[in-house]
Amino acid sequence: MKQELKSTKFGKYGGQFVPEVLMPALEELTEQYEKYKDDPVFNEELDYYLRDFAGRPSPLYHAKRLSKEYGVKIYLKREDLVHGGAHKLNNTLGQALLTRYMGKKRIIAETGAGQHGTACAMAGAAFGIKTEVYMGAKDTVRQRMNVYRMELMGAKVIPVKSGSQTLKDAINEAMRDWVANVETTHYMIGSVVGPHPYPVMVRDFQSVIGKEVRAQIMDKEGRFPDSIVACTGGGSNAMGIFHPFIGDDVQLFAVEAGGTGMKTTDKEALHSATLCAGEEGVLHGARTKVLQNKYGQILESSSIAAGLDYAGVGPELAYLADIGRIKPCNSMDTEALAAFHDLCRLEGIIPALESSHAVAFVKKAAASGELGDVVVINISGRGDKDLETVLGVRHENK
Amino acid sequence: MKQELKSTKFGKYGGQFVPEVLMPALEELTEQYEKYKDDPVFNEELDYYLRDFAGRPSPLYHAKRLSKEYGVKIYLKREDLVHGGAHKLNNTLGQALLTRYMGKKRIIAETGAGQHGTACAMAGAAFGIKTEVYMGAKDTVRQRMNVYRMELMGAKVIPVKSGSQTLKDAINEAMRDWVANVETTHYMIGSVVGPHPYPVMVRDFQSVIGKEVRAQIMDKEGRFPDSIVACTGGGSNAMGIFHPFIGDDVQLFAVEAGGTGMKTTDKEALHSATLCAGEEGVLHGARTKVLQNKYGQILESSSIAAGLDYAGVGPELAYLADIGRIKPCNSMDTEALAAFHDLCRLEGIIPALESSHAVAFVKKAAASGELGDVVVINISGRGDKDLETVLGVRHENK
Amino acid sequence: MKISEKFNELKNKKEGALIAYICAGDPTPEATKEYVTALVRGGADIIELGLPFSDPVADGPTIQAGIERALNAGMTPDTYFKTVGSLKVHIPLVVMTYYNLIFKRGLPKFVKDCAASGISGIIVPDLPAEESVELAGFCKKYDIDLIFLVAPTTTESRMERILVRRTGFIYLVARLGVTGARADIAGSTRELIERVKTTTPKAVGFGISNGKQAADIIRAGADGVIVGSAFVDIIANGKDAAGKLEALAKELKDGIRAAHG
Amino acid sequence: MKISEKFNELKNKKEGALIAYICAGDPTPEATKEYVTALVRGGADIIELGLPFSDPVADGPTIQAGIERALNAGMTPDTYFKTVGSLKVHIPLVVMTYYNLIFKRGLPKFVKDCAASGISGIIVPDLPAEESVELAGFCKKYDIDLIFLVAPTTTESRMERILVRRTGFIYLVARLGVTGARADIAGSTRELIERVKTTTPKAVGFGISNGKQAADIIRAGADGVIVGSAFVDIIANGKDAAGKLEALAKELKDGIRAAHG
Ligand SMILES: Cc1ncc(COP(=O)(O)O)c(C=O)c1O
Ligand SMILES: Cc1ncc(COP(=O)(O)O)c(C=O)c1O
Repeated sequence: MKQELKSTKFGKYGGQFVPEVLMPALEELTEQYEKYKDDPVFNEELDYYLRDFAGRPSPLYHAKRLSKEYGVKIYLKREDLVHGGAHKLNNTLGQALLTRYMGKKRIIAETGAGQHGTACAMAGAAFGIKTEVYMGAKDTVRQRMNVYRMELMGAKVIPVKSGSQTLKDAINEAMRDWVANVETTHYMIGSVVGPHPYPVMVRDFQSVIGKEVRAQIMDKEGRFPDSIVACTGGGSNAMGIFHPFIGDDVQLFAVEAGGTGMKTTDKEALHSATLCAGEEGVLHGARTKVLQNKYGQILESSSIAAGLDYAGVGPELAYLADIGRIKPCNSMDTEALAAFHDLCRLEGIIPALESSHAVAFVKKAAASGELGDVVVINISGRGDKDLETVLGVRHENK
Repeated sequence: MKQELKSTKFGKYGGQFVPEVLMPALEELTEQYEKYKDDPVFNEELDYYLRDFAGRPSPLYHAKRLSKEYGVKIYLKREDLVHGGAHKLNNTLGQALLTRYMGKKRIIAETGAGQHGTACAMAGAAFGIKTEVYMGAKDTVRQRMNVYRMELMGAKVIPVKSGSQTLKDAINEAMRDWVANVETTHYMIGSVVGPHPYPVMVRDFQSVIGKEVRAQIMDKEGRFPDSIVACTGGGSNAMGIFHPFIGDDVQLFAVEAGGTGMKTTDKEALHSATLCAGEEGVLHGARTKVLQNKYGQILESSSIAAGLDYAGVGPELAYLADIGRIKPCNSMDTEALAAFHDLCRLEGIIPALESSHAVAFVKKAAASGELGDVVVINISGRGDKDLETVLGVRHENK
Repeated sequence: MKISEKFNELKNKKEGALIAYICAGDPTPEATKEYVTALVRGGADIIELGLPFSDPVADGPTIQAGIERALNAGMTPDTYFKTVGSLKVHIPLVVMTYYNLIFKRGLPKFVKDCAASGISGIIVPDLPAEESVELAGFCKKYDIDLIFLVAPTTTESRMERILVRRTGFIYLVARLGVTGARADIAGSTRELIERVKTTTPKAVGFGISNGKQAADIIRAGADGVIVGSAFVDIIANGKDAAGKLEALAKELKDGIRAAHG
Repeated sequence: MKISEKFNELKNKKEGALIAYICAGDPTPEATKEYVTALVRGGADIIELGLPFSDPVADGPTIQAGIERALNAGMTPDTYFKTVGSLKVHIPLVVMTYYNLIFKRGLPKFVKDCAASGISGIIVPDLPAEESVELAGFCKKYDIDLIFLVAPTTTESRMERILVRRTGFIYLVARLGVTGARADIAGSTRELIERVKTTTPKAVGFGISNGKQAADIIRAGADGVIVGSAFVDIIANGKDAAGKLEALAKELKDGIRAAHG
C-alpha cells in the first residue's frame, strides 16, 4: 500500500489535475493519510466508531427466497443497515477522524441527492467538527428532507445557484471553497473520485466492506464467492467490496446505471454508464473515463438513482476495467425498479435504487451461468429515501 | 420462566380478557410458545435471523458529547440501527418464526403509525408468510409512506373505516379477524400488551436488547449501569431492556409521553402517560393501567410520538410500577423535541420522537443525581419517520 | 323475571325463545324505551340491552356503530340503569357490556345496580370463565345469572370449565367471527349444540337475521335464538324503526314457533 | 507576437503589462472580436481568451457565467480557433482553458491549432506542473509558451519544480480563492512576488478590478497585472460593453503606467 500511495496513478488513470493552489493541500493530505493509515491508534479509533457508532460489521445475509427466484445462491452485504442507511458513513467517519488528526477545524463537502452530505453531517456531529455542505439549489428543493436532516445535525447546507444548480455545480463550488480555505478546511469527497489521494483513501476506508465479506463468506461457505456484484456511480461501494478480493479468483461486476438507454446527445446521456460508454478524459481532478461530447464537454448524465447519476467514475475502476479485472455492465431504470420490487417482496428488504441496479444485473445474468454458483451483492444502501421516486413511477404508469 | 408462563398474571395485572372464541387460540399459542421458547433449534434459527437479517447485536454507544452536555455518562443502546429502524423487528421475527413452527399460514396485525405493521411486513416477507395489516383509515392517509412500505413488501394493508379510524379501531378489527380465522391465522401483537401470553412472549423476544446490554456494559464499564431509561408506550422496548436487569441493582425508568400536559377531559387525555396517570382497568385483553373516564370509557390519548400514543400499557409494567421496581415518569412533547435536537446536533444520531422522550428525561433528571453516574438510554428507533412532524412544529413556531 | 322461569314457561309451551339485542341509548334513551316495547310486542322473550363501551372488540361494525351513536348521545352506566329501571316490561332483561365498565364501577355496585333496575342476567363477551370467579360471586349473591359463551373453537376441557359455571342460559356462538347479520347458518351450529351437554337452555347467536334461519336453529336443537345486528340495522336506518323492529321480531318468533310445529 | 517580445518591449518602456481576460464567444463570436479590439484600444498588452469548458472548477461565478453564455451560444474549440484566427491584433494572445478540452482534441492537434491561429501561450488552471510534461513537449515543438500558476500556498519544493518548467510568464495567484473582482489586494502578494525568484516576468491575477489596485501590484514588484472578472462583468451587463471595456482597460493601464512614474 505504501508503494501505491507514492504513485498518484492507476496505470494511466488518476493523477492530480487541480489548480496549483490546491496542490499543497493534496500533498499535505497524502502525507498525513500516509502517516495515519497504518497507525494503530488511528485505526483503533476508527474501528471503534465503525463498530459502536456506525453499527459494523454489517451482516452478510443469505437471501434464500431471492436465490430461489433468480436461480443462483445470493448473499446480500447489508450496508443498508449502516447508520445513516448506506455505506457512505464508512468513508466520512474515516475522513472526519483524519480531519481531527490533521488538526483541521472545518469540513466541507459536496452532495447531490444528499446521501454523502448526510453522512458528512453525521460524522461531523459525532466528532464535533463544523461541517458545511454544498448542494445544487435545485437539489435542495428536490431533496428537502435530506437538507433538513443535515441541518438537524448541525451542518450548514449552502445552496449553489450557479450553473445547472445540481451536483456538478456543488462540486465546483466546494472546490472553490477549498481553494480559499485550504489551511483550515478538509474537503471530504464522497466517492473514489477526484485527485489523488482521494481515490486511494476513500477506497481504503470503504474496504472494510470487502474485508468483512472475506471473513463472513468463509464462515458461511468455507470458500470465496464466485462473483461479487456492486452498483457503480463514483464507485466507492464497488471498490470497497472489490478491493480485498482483487488478488483472488473472484469475478467482480461493476453495474452502472443504464438509465433509459445507452444513447447520448451533444449535451446529455440517457444513462450514467461511464465505464461502459465513457471515453478517457480529465474530470474533477483525475484522468478517468468520462461521459463527454466530441469536444470534451462533460455531458449531463441520467439515472433513476440519484447516487449513480454522475458523468465520471473512479480512476481505479477505469484501470481495472481496462486490464479486465472487473467487468463493467449496466442495468436500466426499469430493470432496477423490477429488482427493487423483488427484493422488497421476497426478502422484506427495501434496497436503495442504486443497489437495485446490482440486484437487477444478477437477475439478468444468473441464467447464463456466468456468475457461478455463489454471488455476493453489495446492498449499498436502504431505499427509504427512494419511496417517493418509486411511487411516482407507479403513478405515471397508471 | 416456565413457572411464569403457567400463570397468566403479573400480580393482579394481566390475564386473558377476550371473547371465548379466542381463548382456545390463546391456549394454543401459550402451549406452542412454551414448547419452543427454550427449544434450541427454534432459538438458533431466531438468533440467525436476528443477526443476519436484523443486524444484531445493536451497538451500545458511549455518547461523549451528549454526556458532557447533560452531565452524566450516557450510553445509547442503538435499536435505531436494527433493520426497519426500530426494535419492533425483534418481536415480529420471533412471532413470525413461531407462526411457521405452529404451522399457521397467515399473519395479521394492527398498526397505528405503521411501525409495527412495517416490522410485520418485513418478517412476513422474510419468511414468506402472507401478512395482512389493519390500520385506521385516517392513519393510512397520515402515514402514506408506511402504507406504501408495507405494500412493497407484499403485505396487504386494510384500512379500517369504523370508529375513530385510528389505532384502537385497527386493534378491534384485527381481533375480529382473528376471531373469524383463528385456525389458520396468527395475530401478531406489537407490544407487551394484550392477553396472556403476549405480554410475556413479546417481552421475551425483546429481551435480546437487555441481554446484549448486560454483556456490552460489562465489557465497557466492568459493571452494570446505575440507571436504564426507556420510553414507554405499550412498553415493549422498555421491558426488553429492563427484563434482564430485574434482579439487579439497577434503577429502571419508564418514560411515558406527557403530551401537552397531564390533563384529561371526559373523552381525551392531553398525554399518554398511563403508568403515571392511568387507573386500573381492562383493555385489549388484559387487566392493567388504563386512561379512562370515571365510567370506564377509554380516553383518546395524545402524544407527538405516534408510537407512544396509546391509552393502555403492558400489565407487567403496571405490576413493576406498583411494587416500586420501575419508576414511571414522563416527558412532554416540547421536552422530547428539545432532546431530539440535542441528539441530532451533538451526536449525529436522529432518534425517533418516541426515544427522544427517554433522552429528555435524562436531560431533566441528570442534575439531581438520581440517575447515578452511568446511564443507558434505549434509543428504540430512528427518527427519519418523524422529520415531517418535527418540521411541522418548526414551521408552526415561526 | 328470572331467565330460567322464562325458559320453563316456553318449554311448557313447546316454544323456542327469541332473545333480542339492541344497544341502550341508540340513538336516545327515550327511543330505547319505545324500541324495547316494540320488540316485546313483536314477541321477544328476553331483551339483551347493550351498555355501550368505547372499545367493543367482540362486536361487528353494525353493533359498533350503534354503540357509537349511543355514546355520542351521552349514554353512561348511570343513565343506563336509570333507563332500564324505568322500563315497563315483564320479560327478563339482560345487560351486555364489556368488563372494563363493570370493573370501573366496582363489581358489587354494578351487580347491585343490575338487581335494583330489574336486570336478570349479565353477558360480558370479553370475560372468559377463567376470569369470572369474582363477578360470579356477586351475581350469586344478588341472584343474577352470569351467562357464558361457547364457540365452535371451544375445546372439551374448556367446555367443562364453562359448563360448571353456567347460569341462565348458554350463549352459543354460531360461527367463528363477530356479531353481524349473514345469509346462511353454519353447519357447525348443529355440531356445537350437540357438543354442549347440559340441561341448561342453549341459545344460538351471531349472524341470524330472518325467520327461516331462526327456524333452522331451533330445529337443530337450540332452545333459543339471539338476534342483534338485524335489529340494530333497523335502528340505524331510522325511519319507522319501532314498526320494523316489531315486524322483524314477529317474523323471527313465527319462524321459531314454526320449527316446533 | 511572442510573449517574451512583448515583455521586453514593455521593459524598455519601463511599463508593466496589462493582461486582459475575456471568454471567447461571450455572448457571441462576433462580439468577442469587437471586445478584443476595444481592449487593445484601451491599452491591453496581452489578451487571454478563454475557451469555455462545461465544468470550470477554478473560476468564480462571474467568469463561470460568461463561460455558460459562450457555451449556450454554441462556442466550440473548432469555432474558437476559427474566431481567434480571424482576429486582427498585433499583441500576444493566450488561450486559457481546462485540460479535458486539450486532452480530448489530442495534445499535438490542440497545440498545432494554437500555433496556426496565432496563439502564443496556453494557461491550463487544472494542470499542475507534475502533469504537464507531455503538453510542455508539444508546446516546445510549436514554440508556444505553457504558463504556470503559483499560489501563496505553493511550497518551496513545488516552487522549484514549477520554475524549472516556466515559459512566457509566471501567473501569480494573488490570494487564496478563485477568480473574481475584490476591493482590496492581499498583503501576501508582495511576499509571493519576492518568493518567486526568477527573471521571467511575473504577472499577478485574481481579484484586480481598478487602476489603483493595478498600480499597487506593479509597485509591489510585478511585471504585469491580469484582470478578468472586471471585464466579464462589463460584458454581462451588456450595454455599451465595448466602450466600457476600453475605458476600464485604459484606467488599468494608466494605473500601471503611474506606478512606474
Ligand atoms: C445507496 C448508494 N449506493 C451507491 C451510491 C453510489 O456511490 P458509489 O458508486 O460511490 O458507491 C450512492 C451515492 O450516493 C448511494 O447513496
Ligand atoms: C421507535 C419506537 N419506540 C417506541 C415505541 C413504543 O412502543 P413500545 O412502548 O412497545 O416500545 C414505538 C412504537 O411504534 C416505536 O416505533
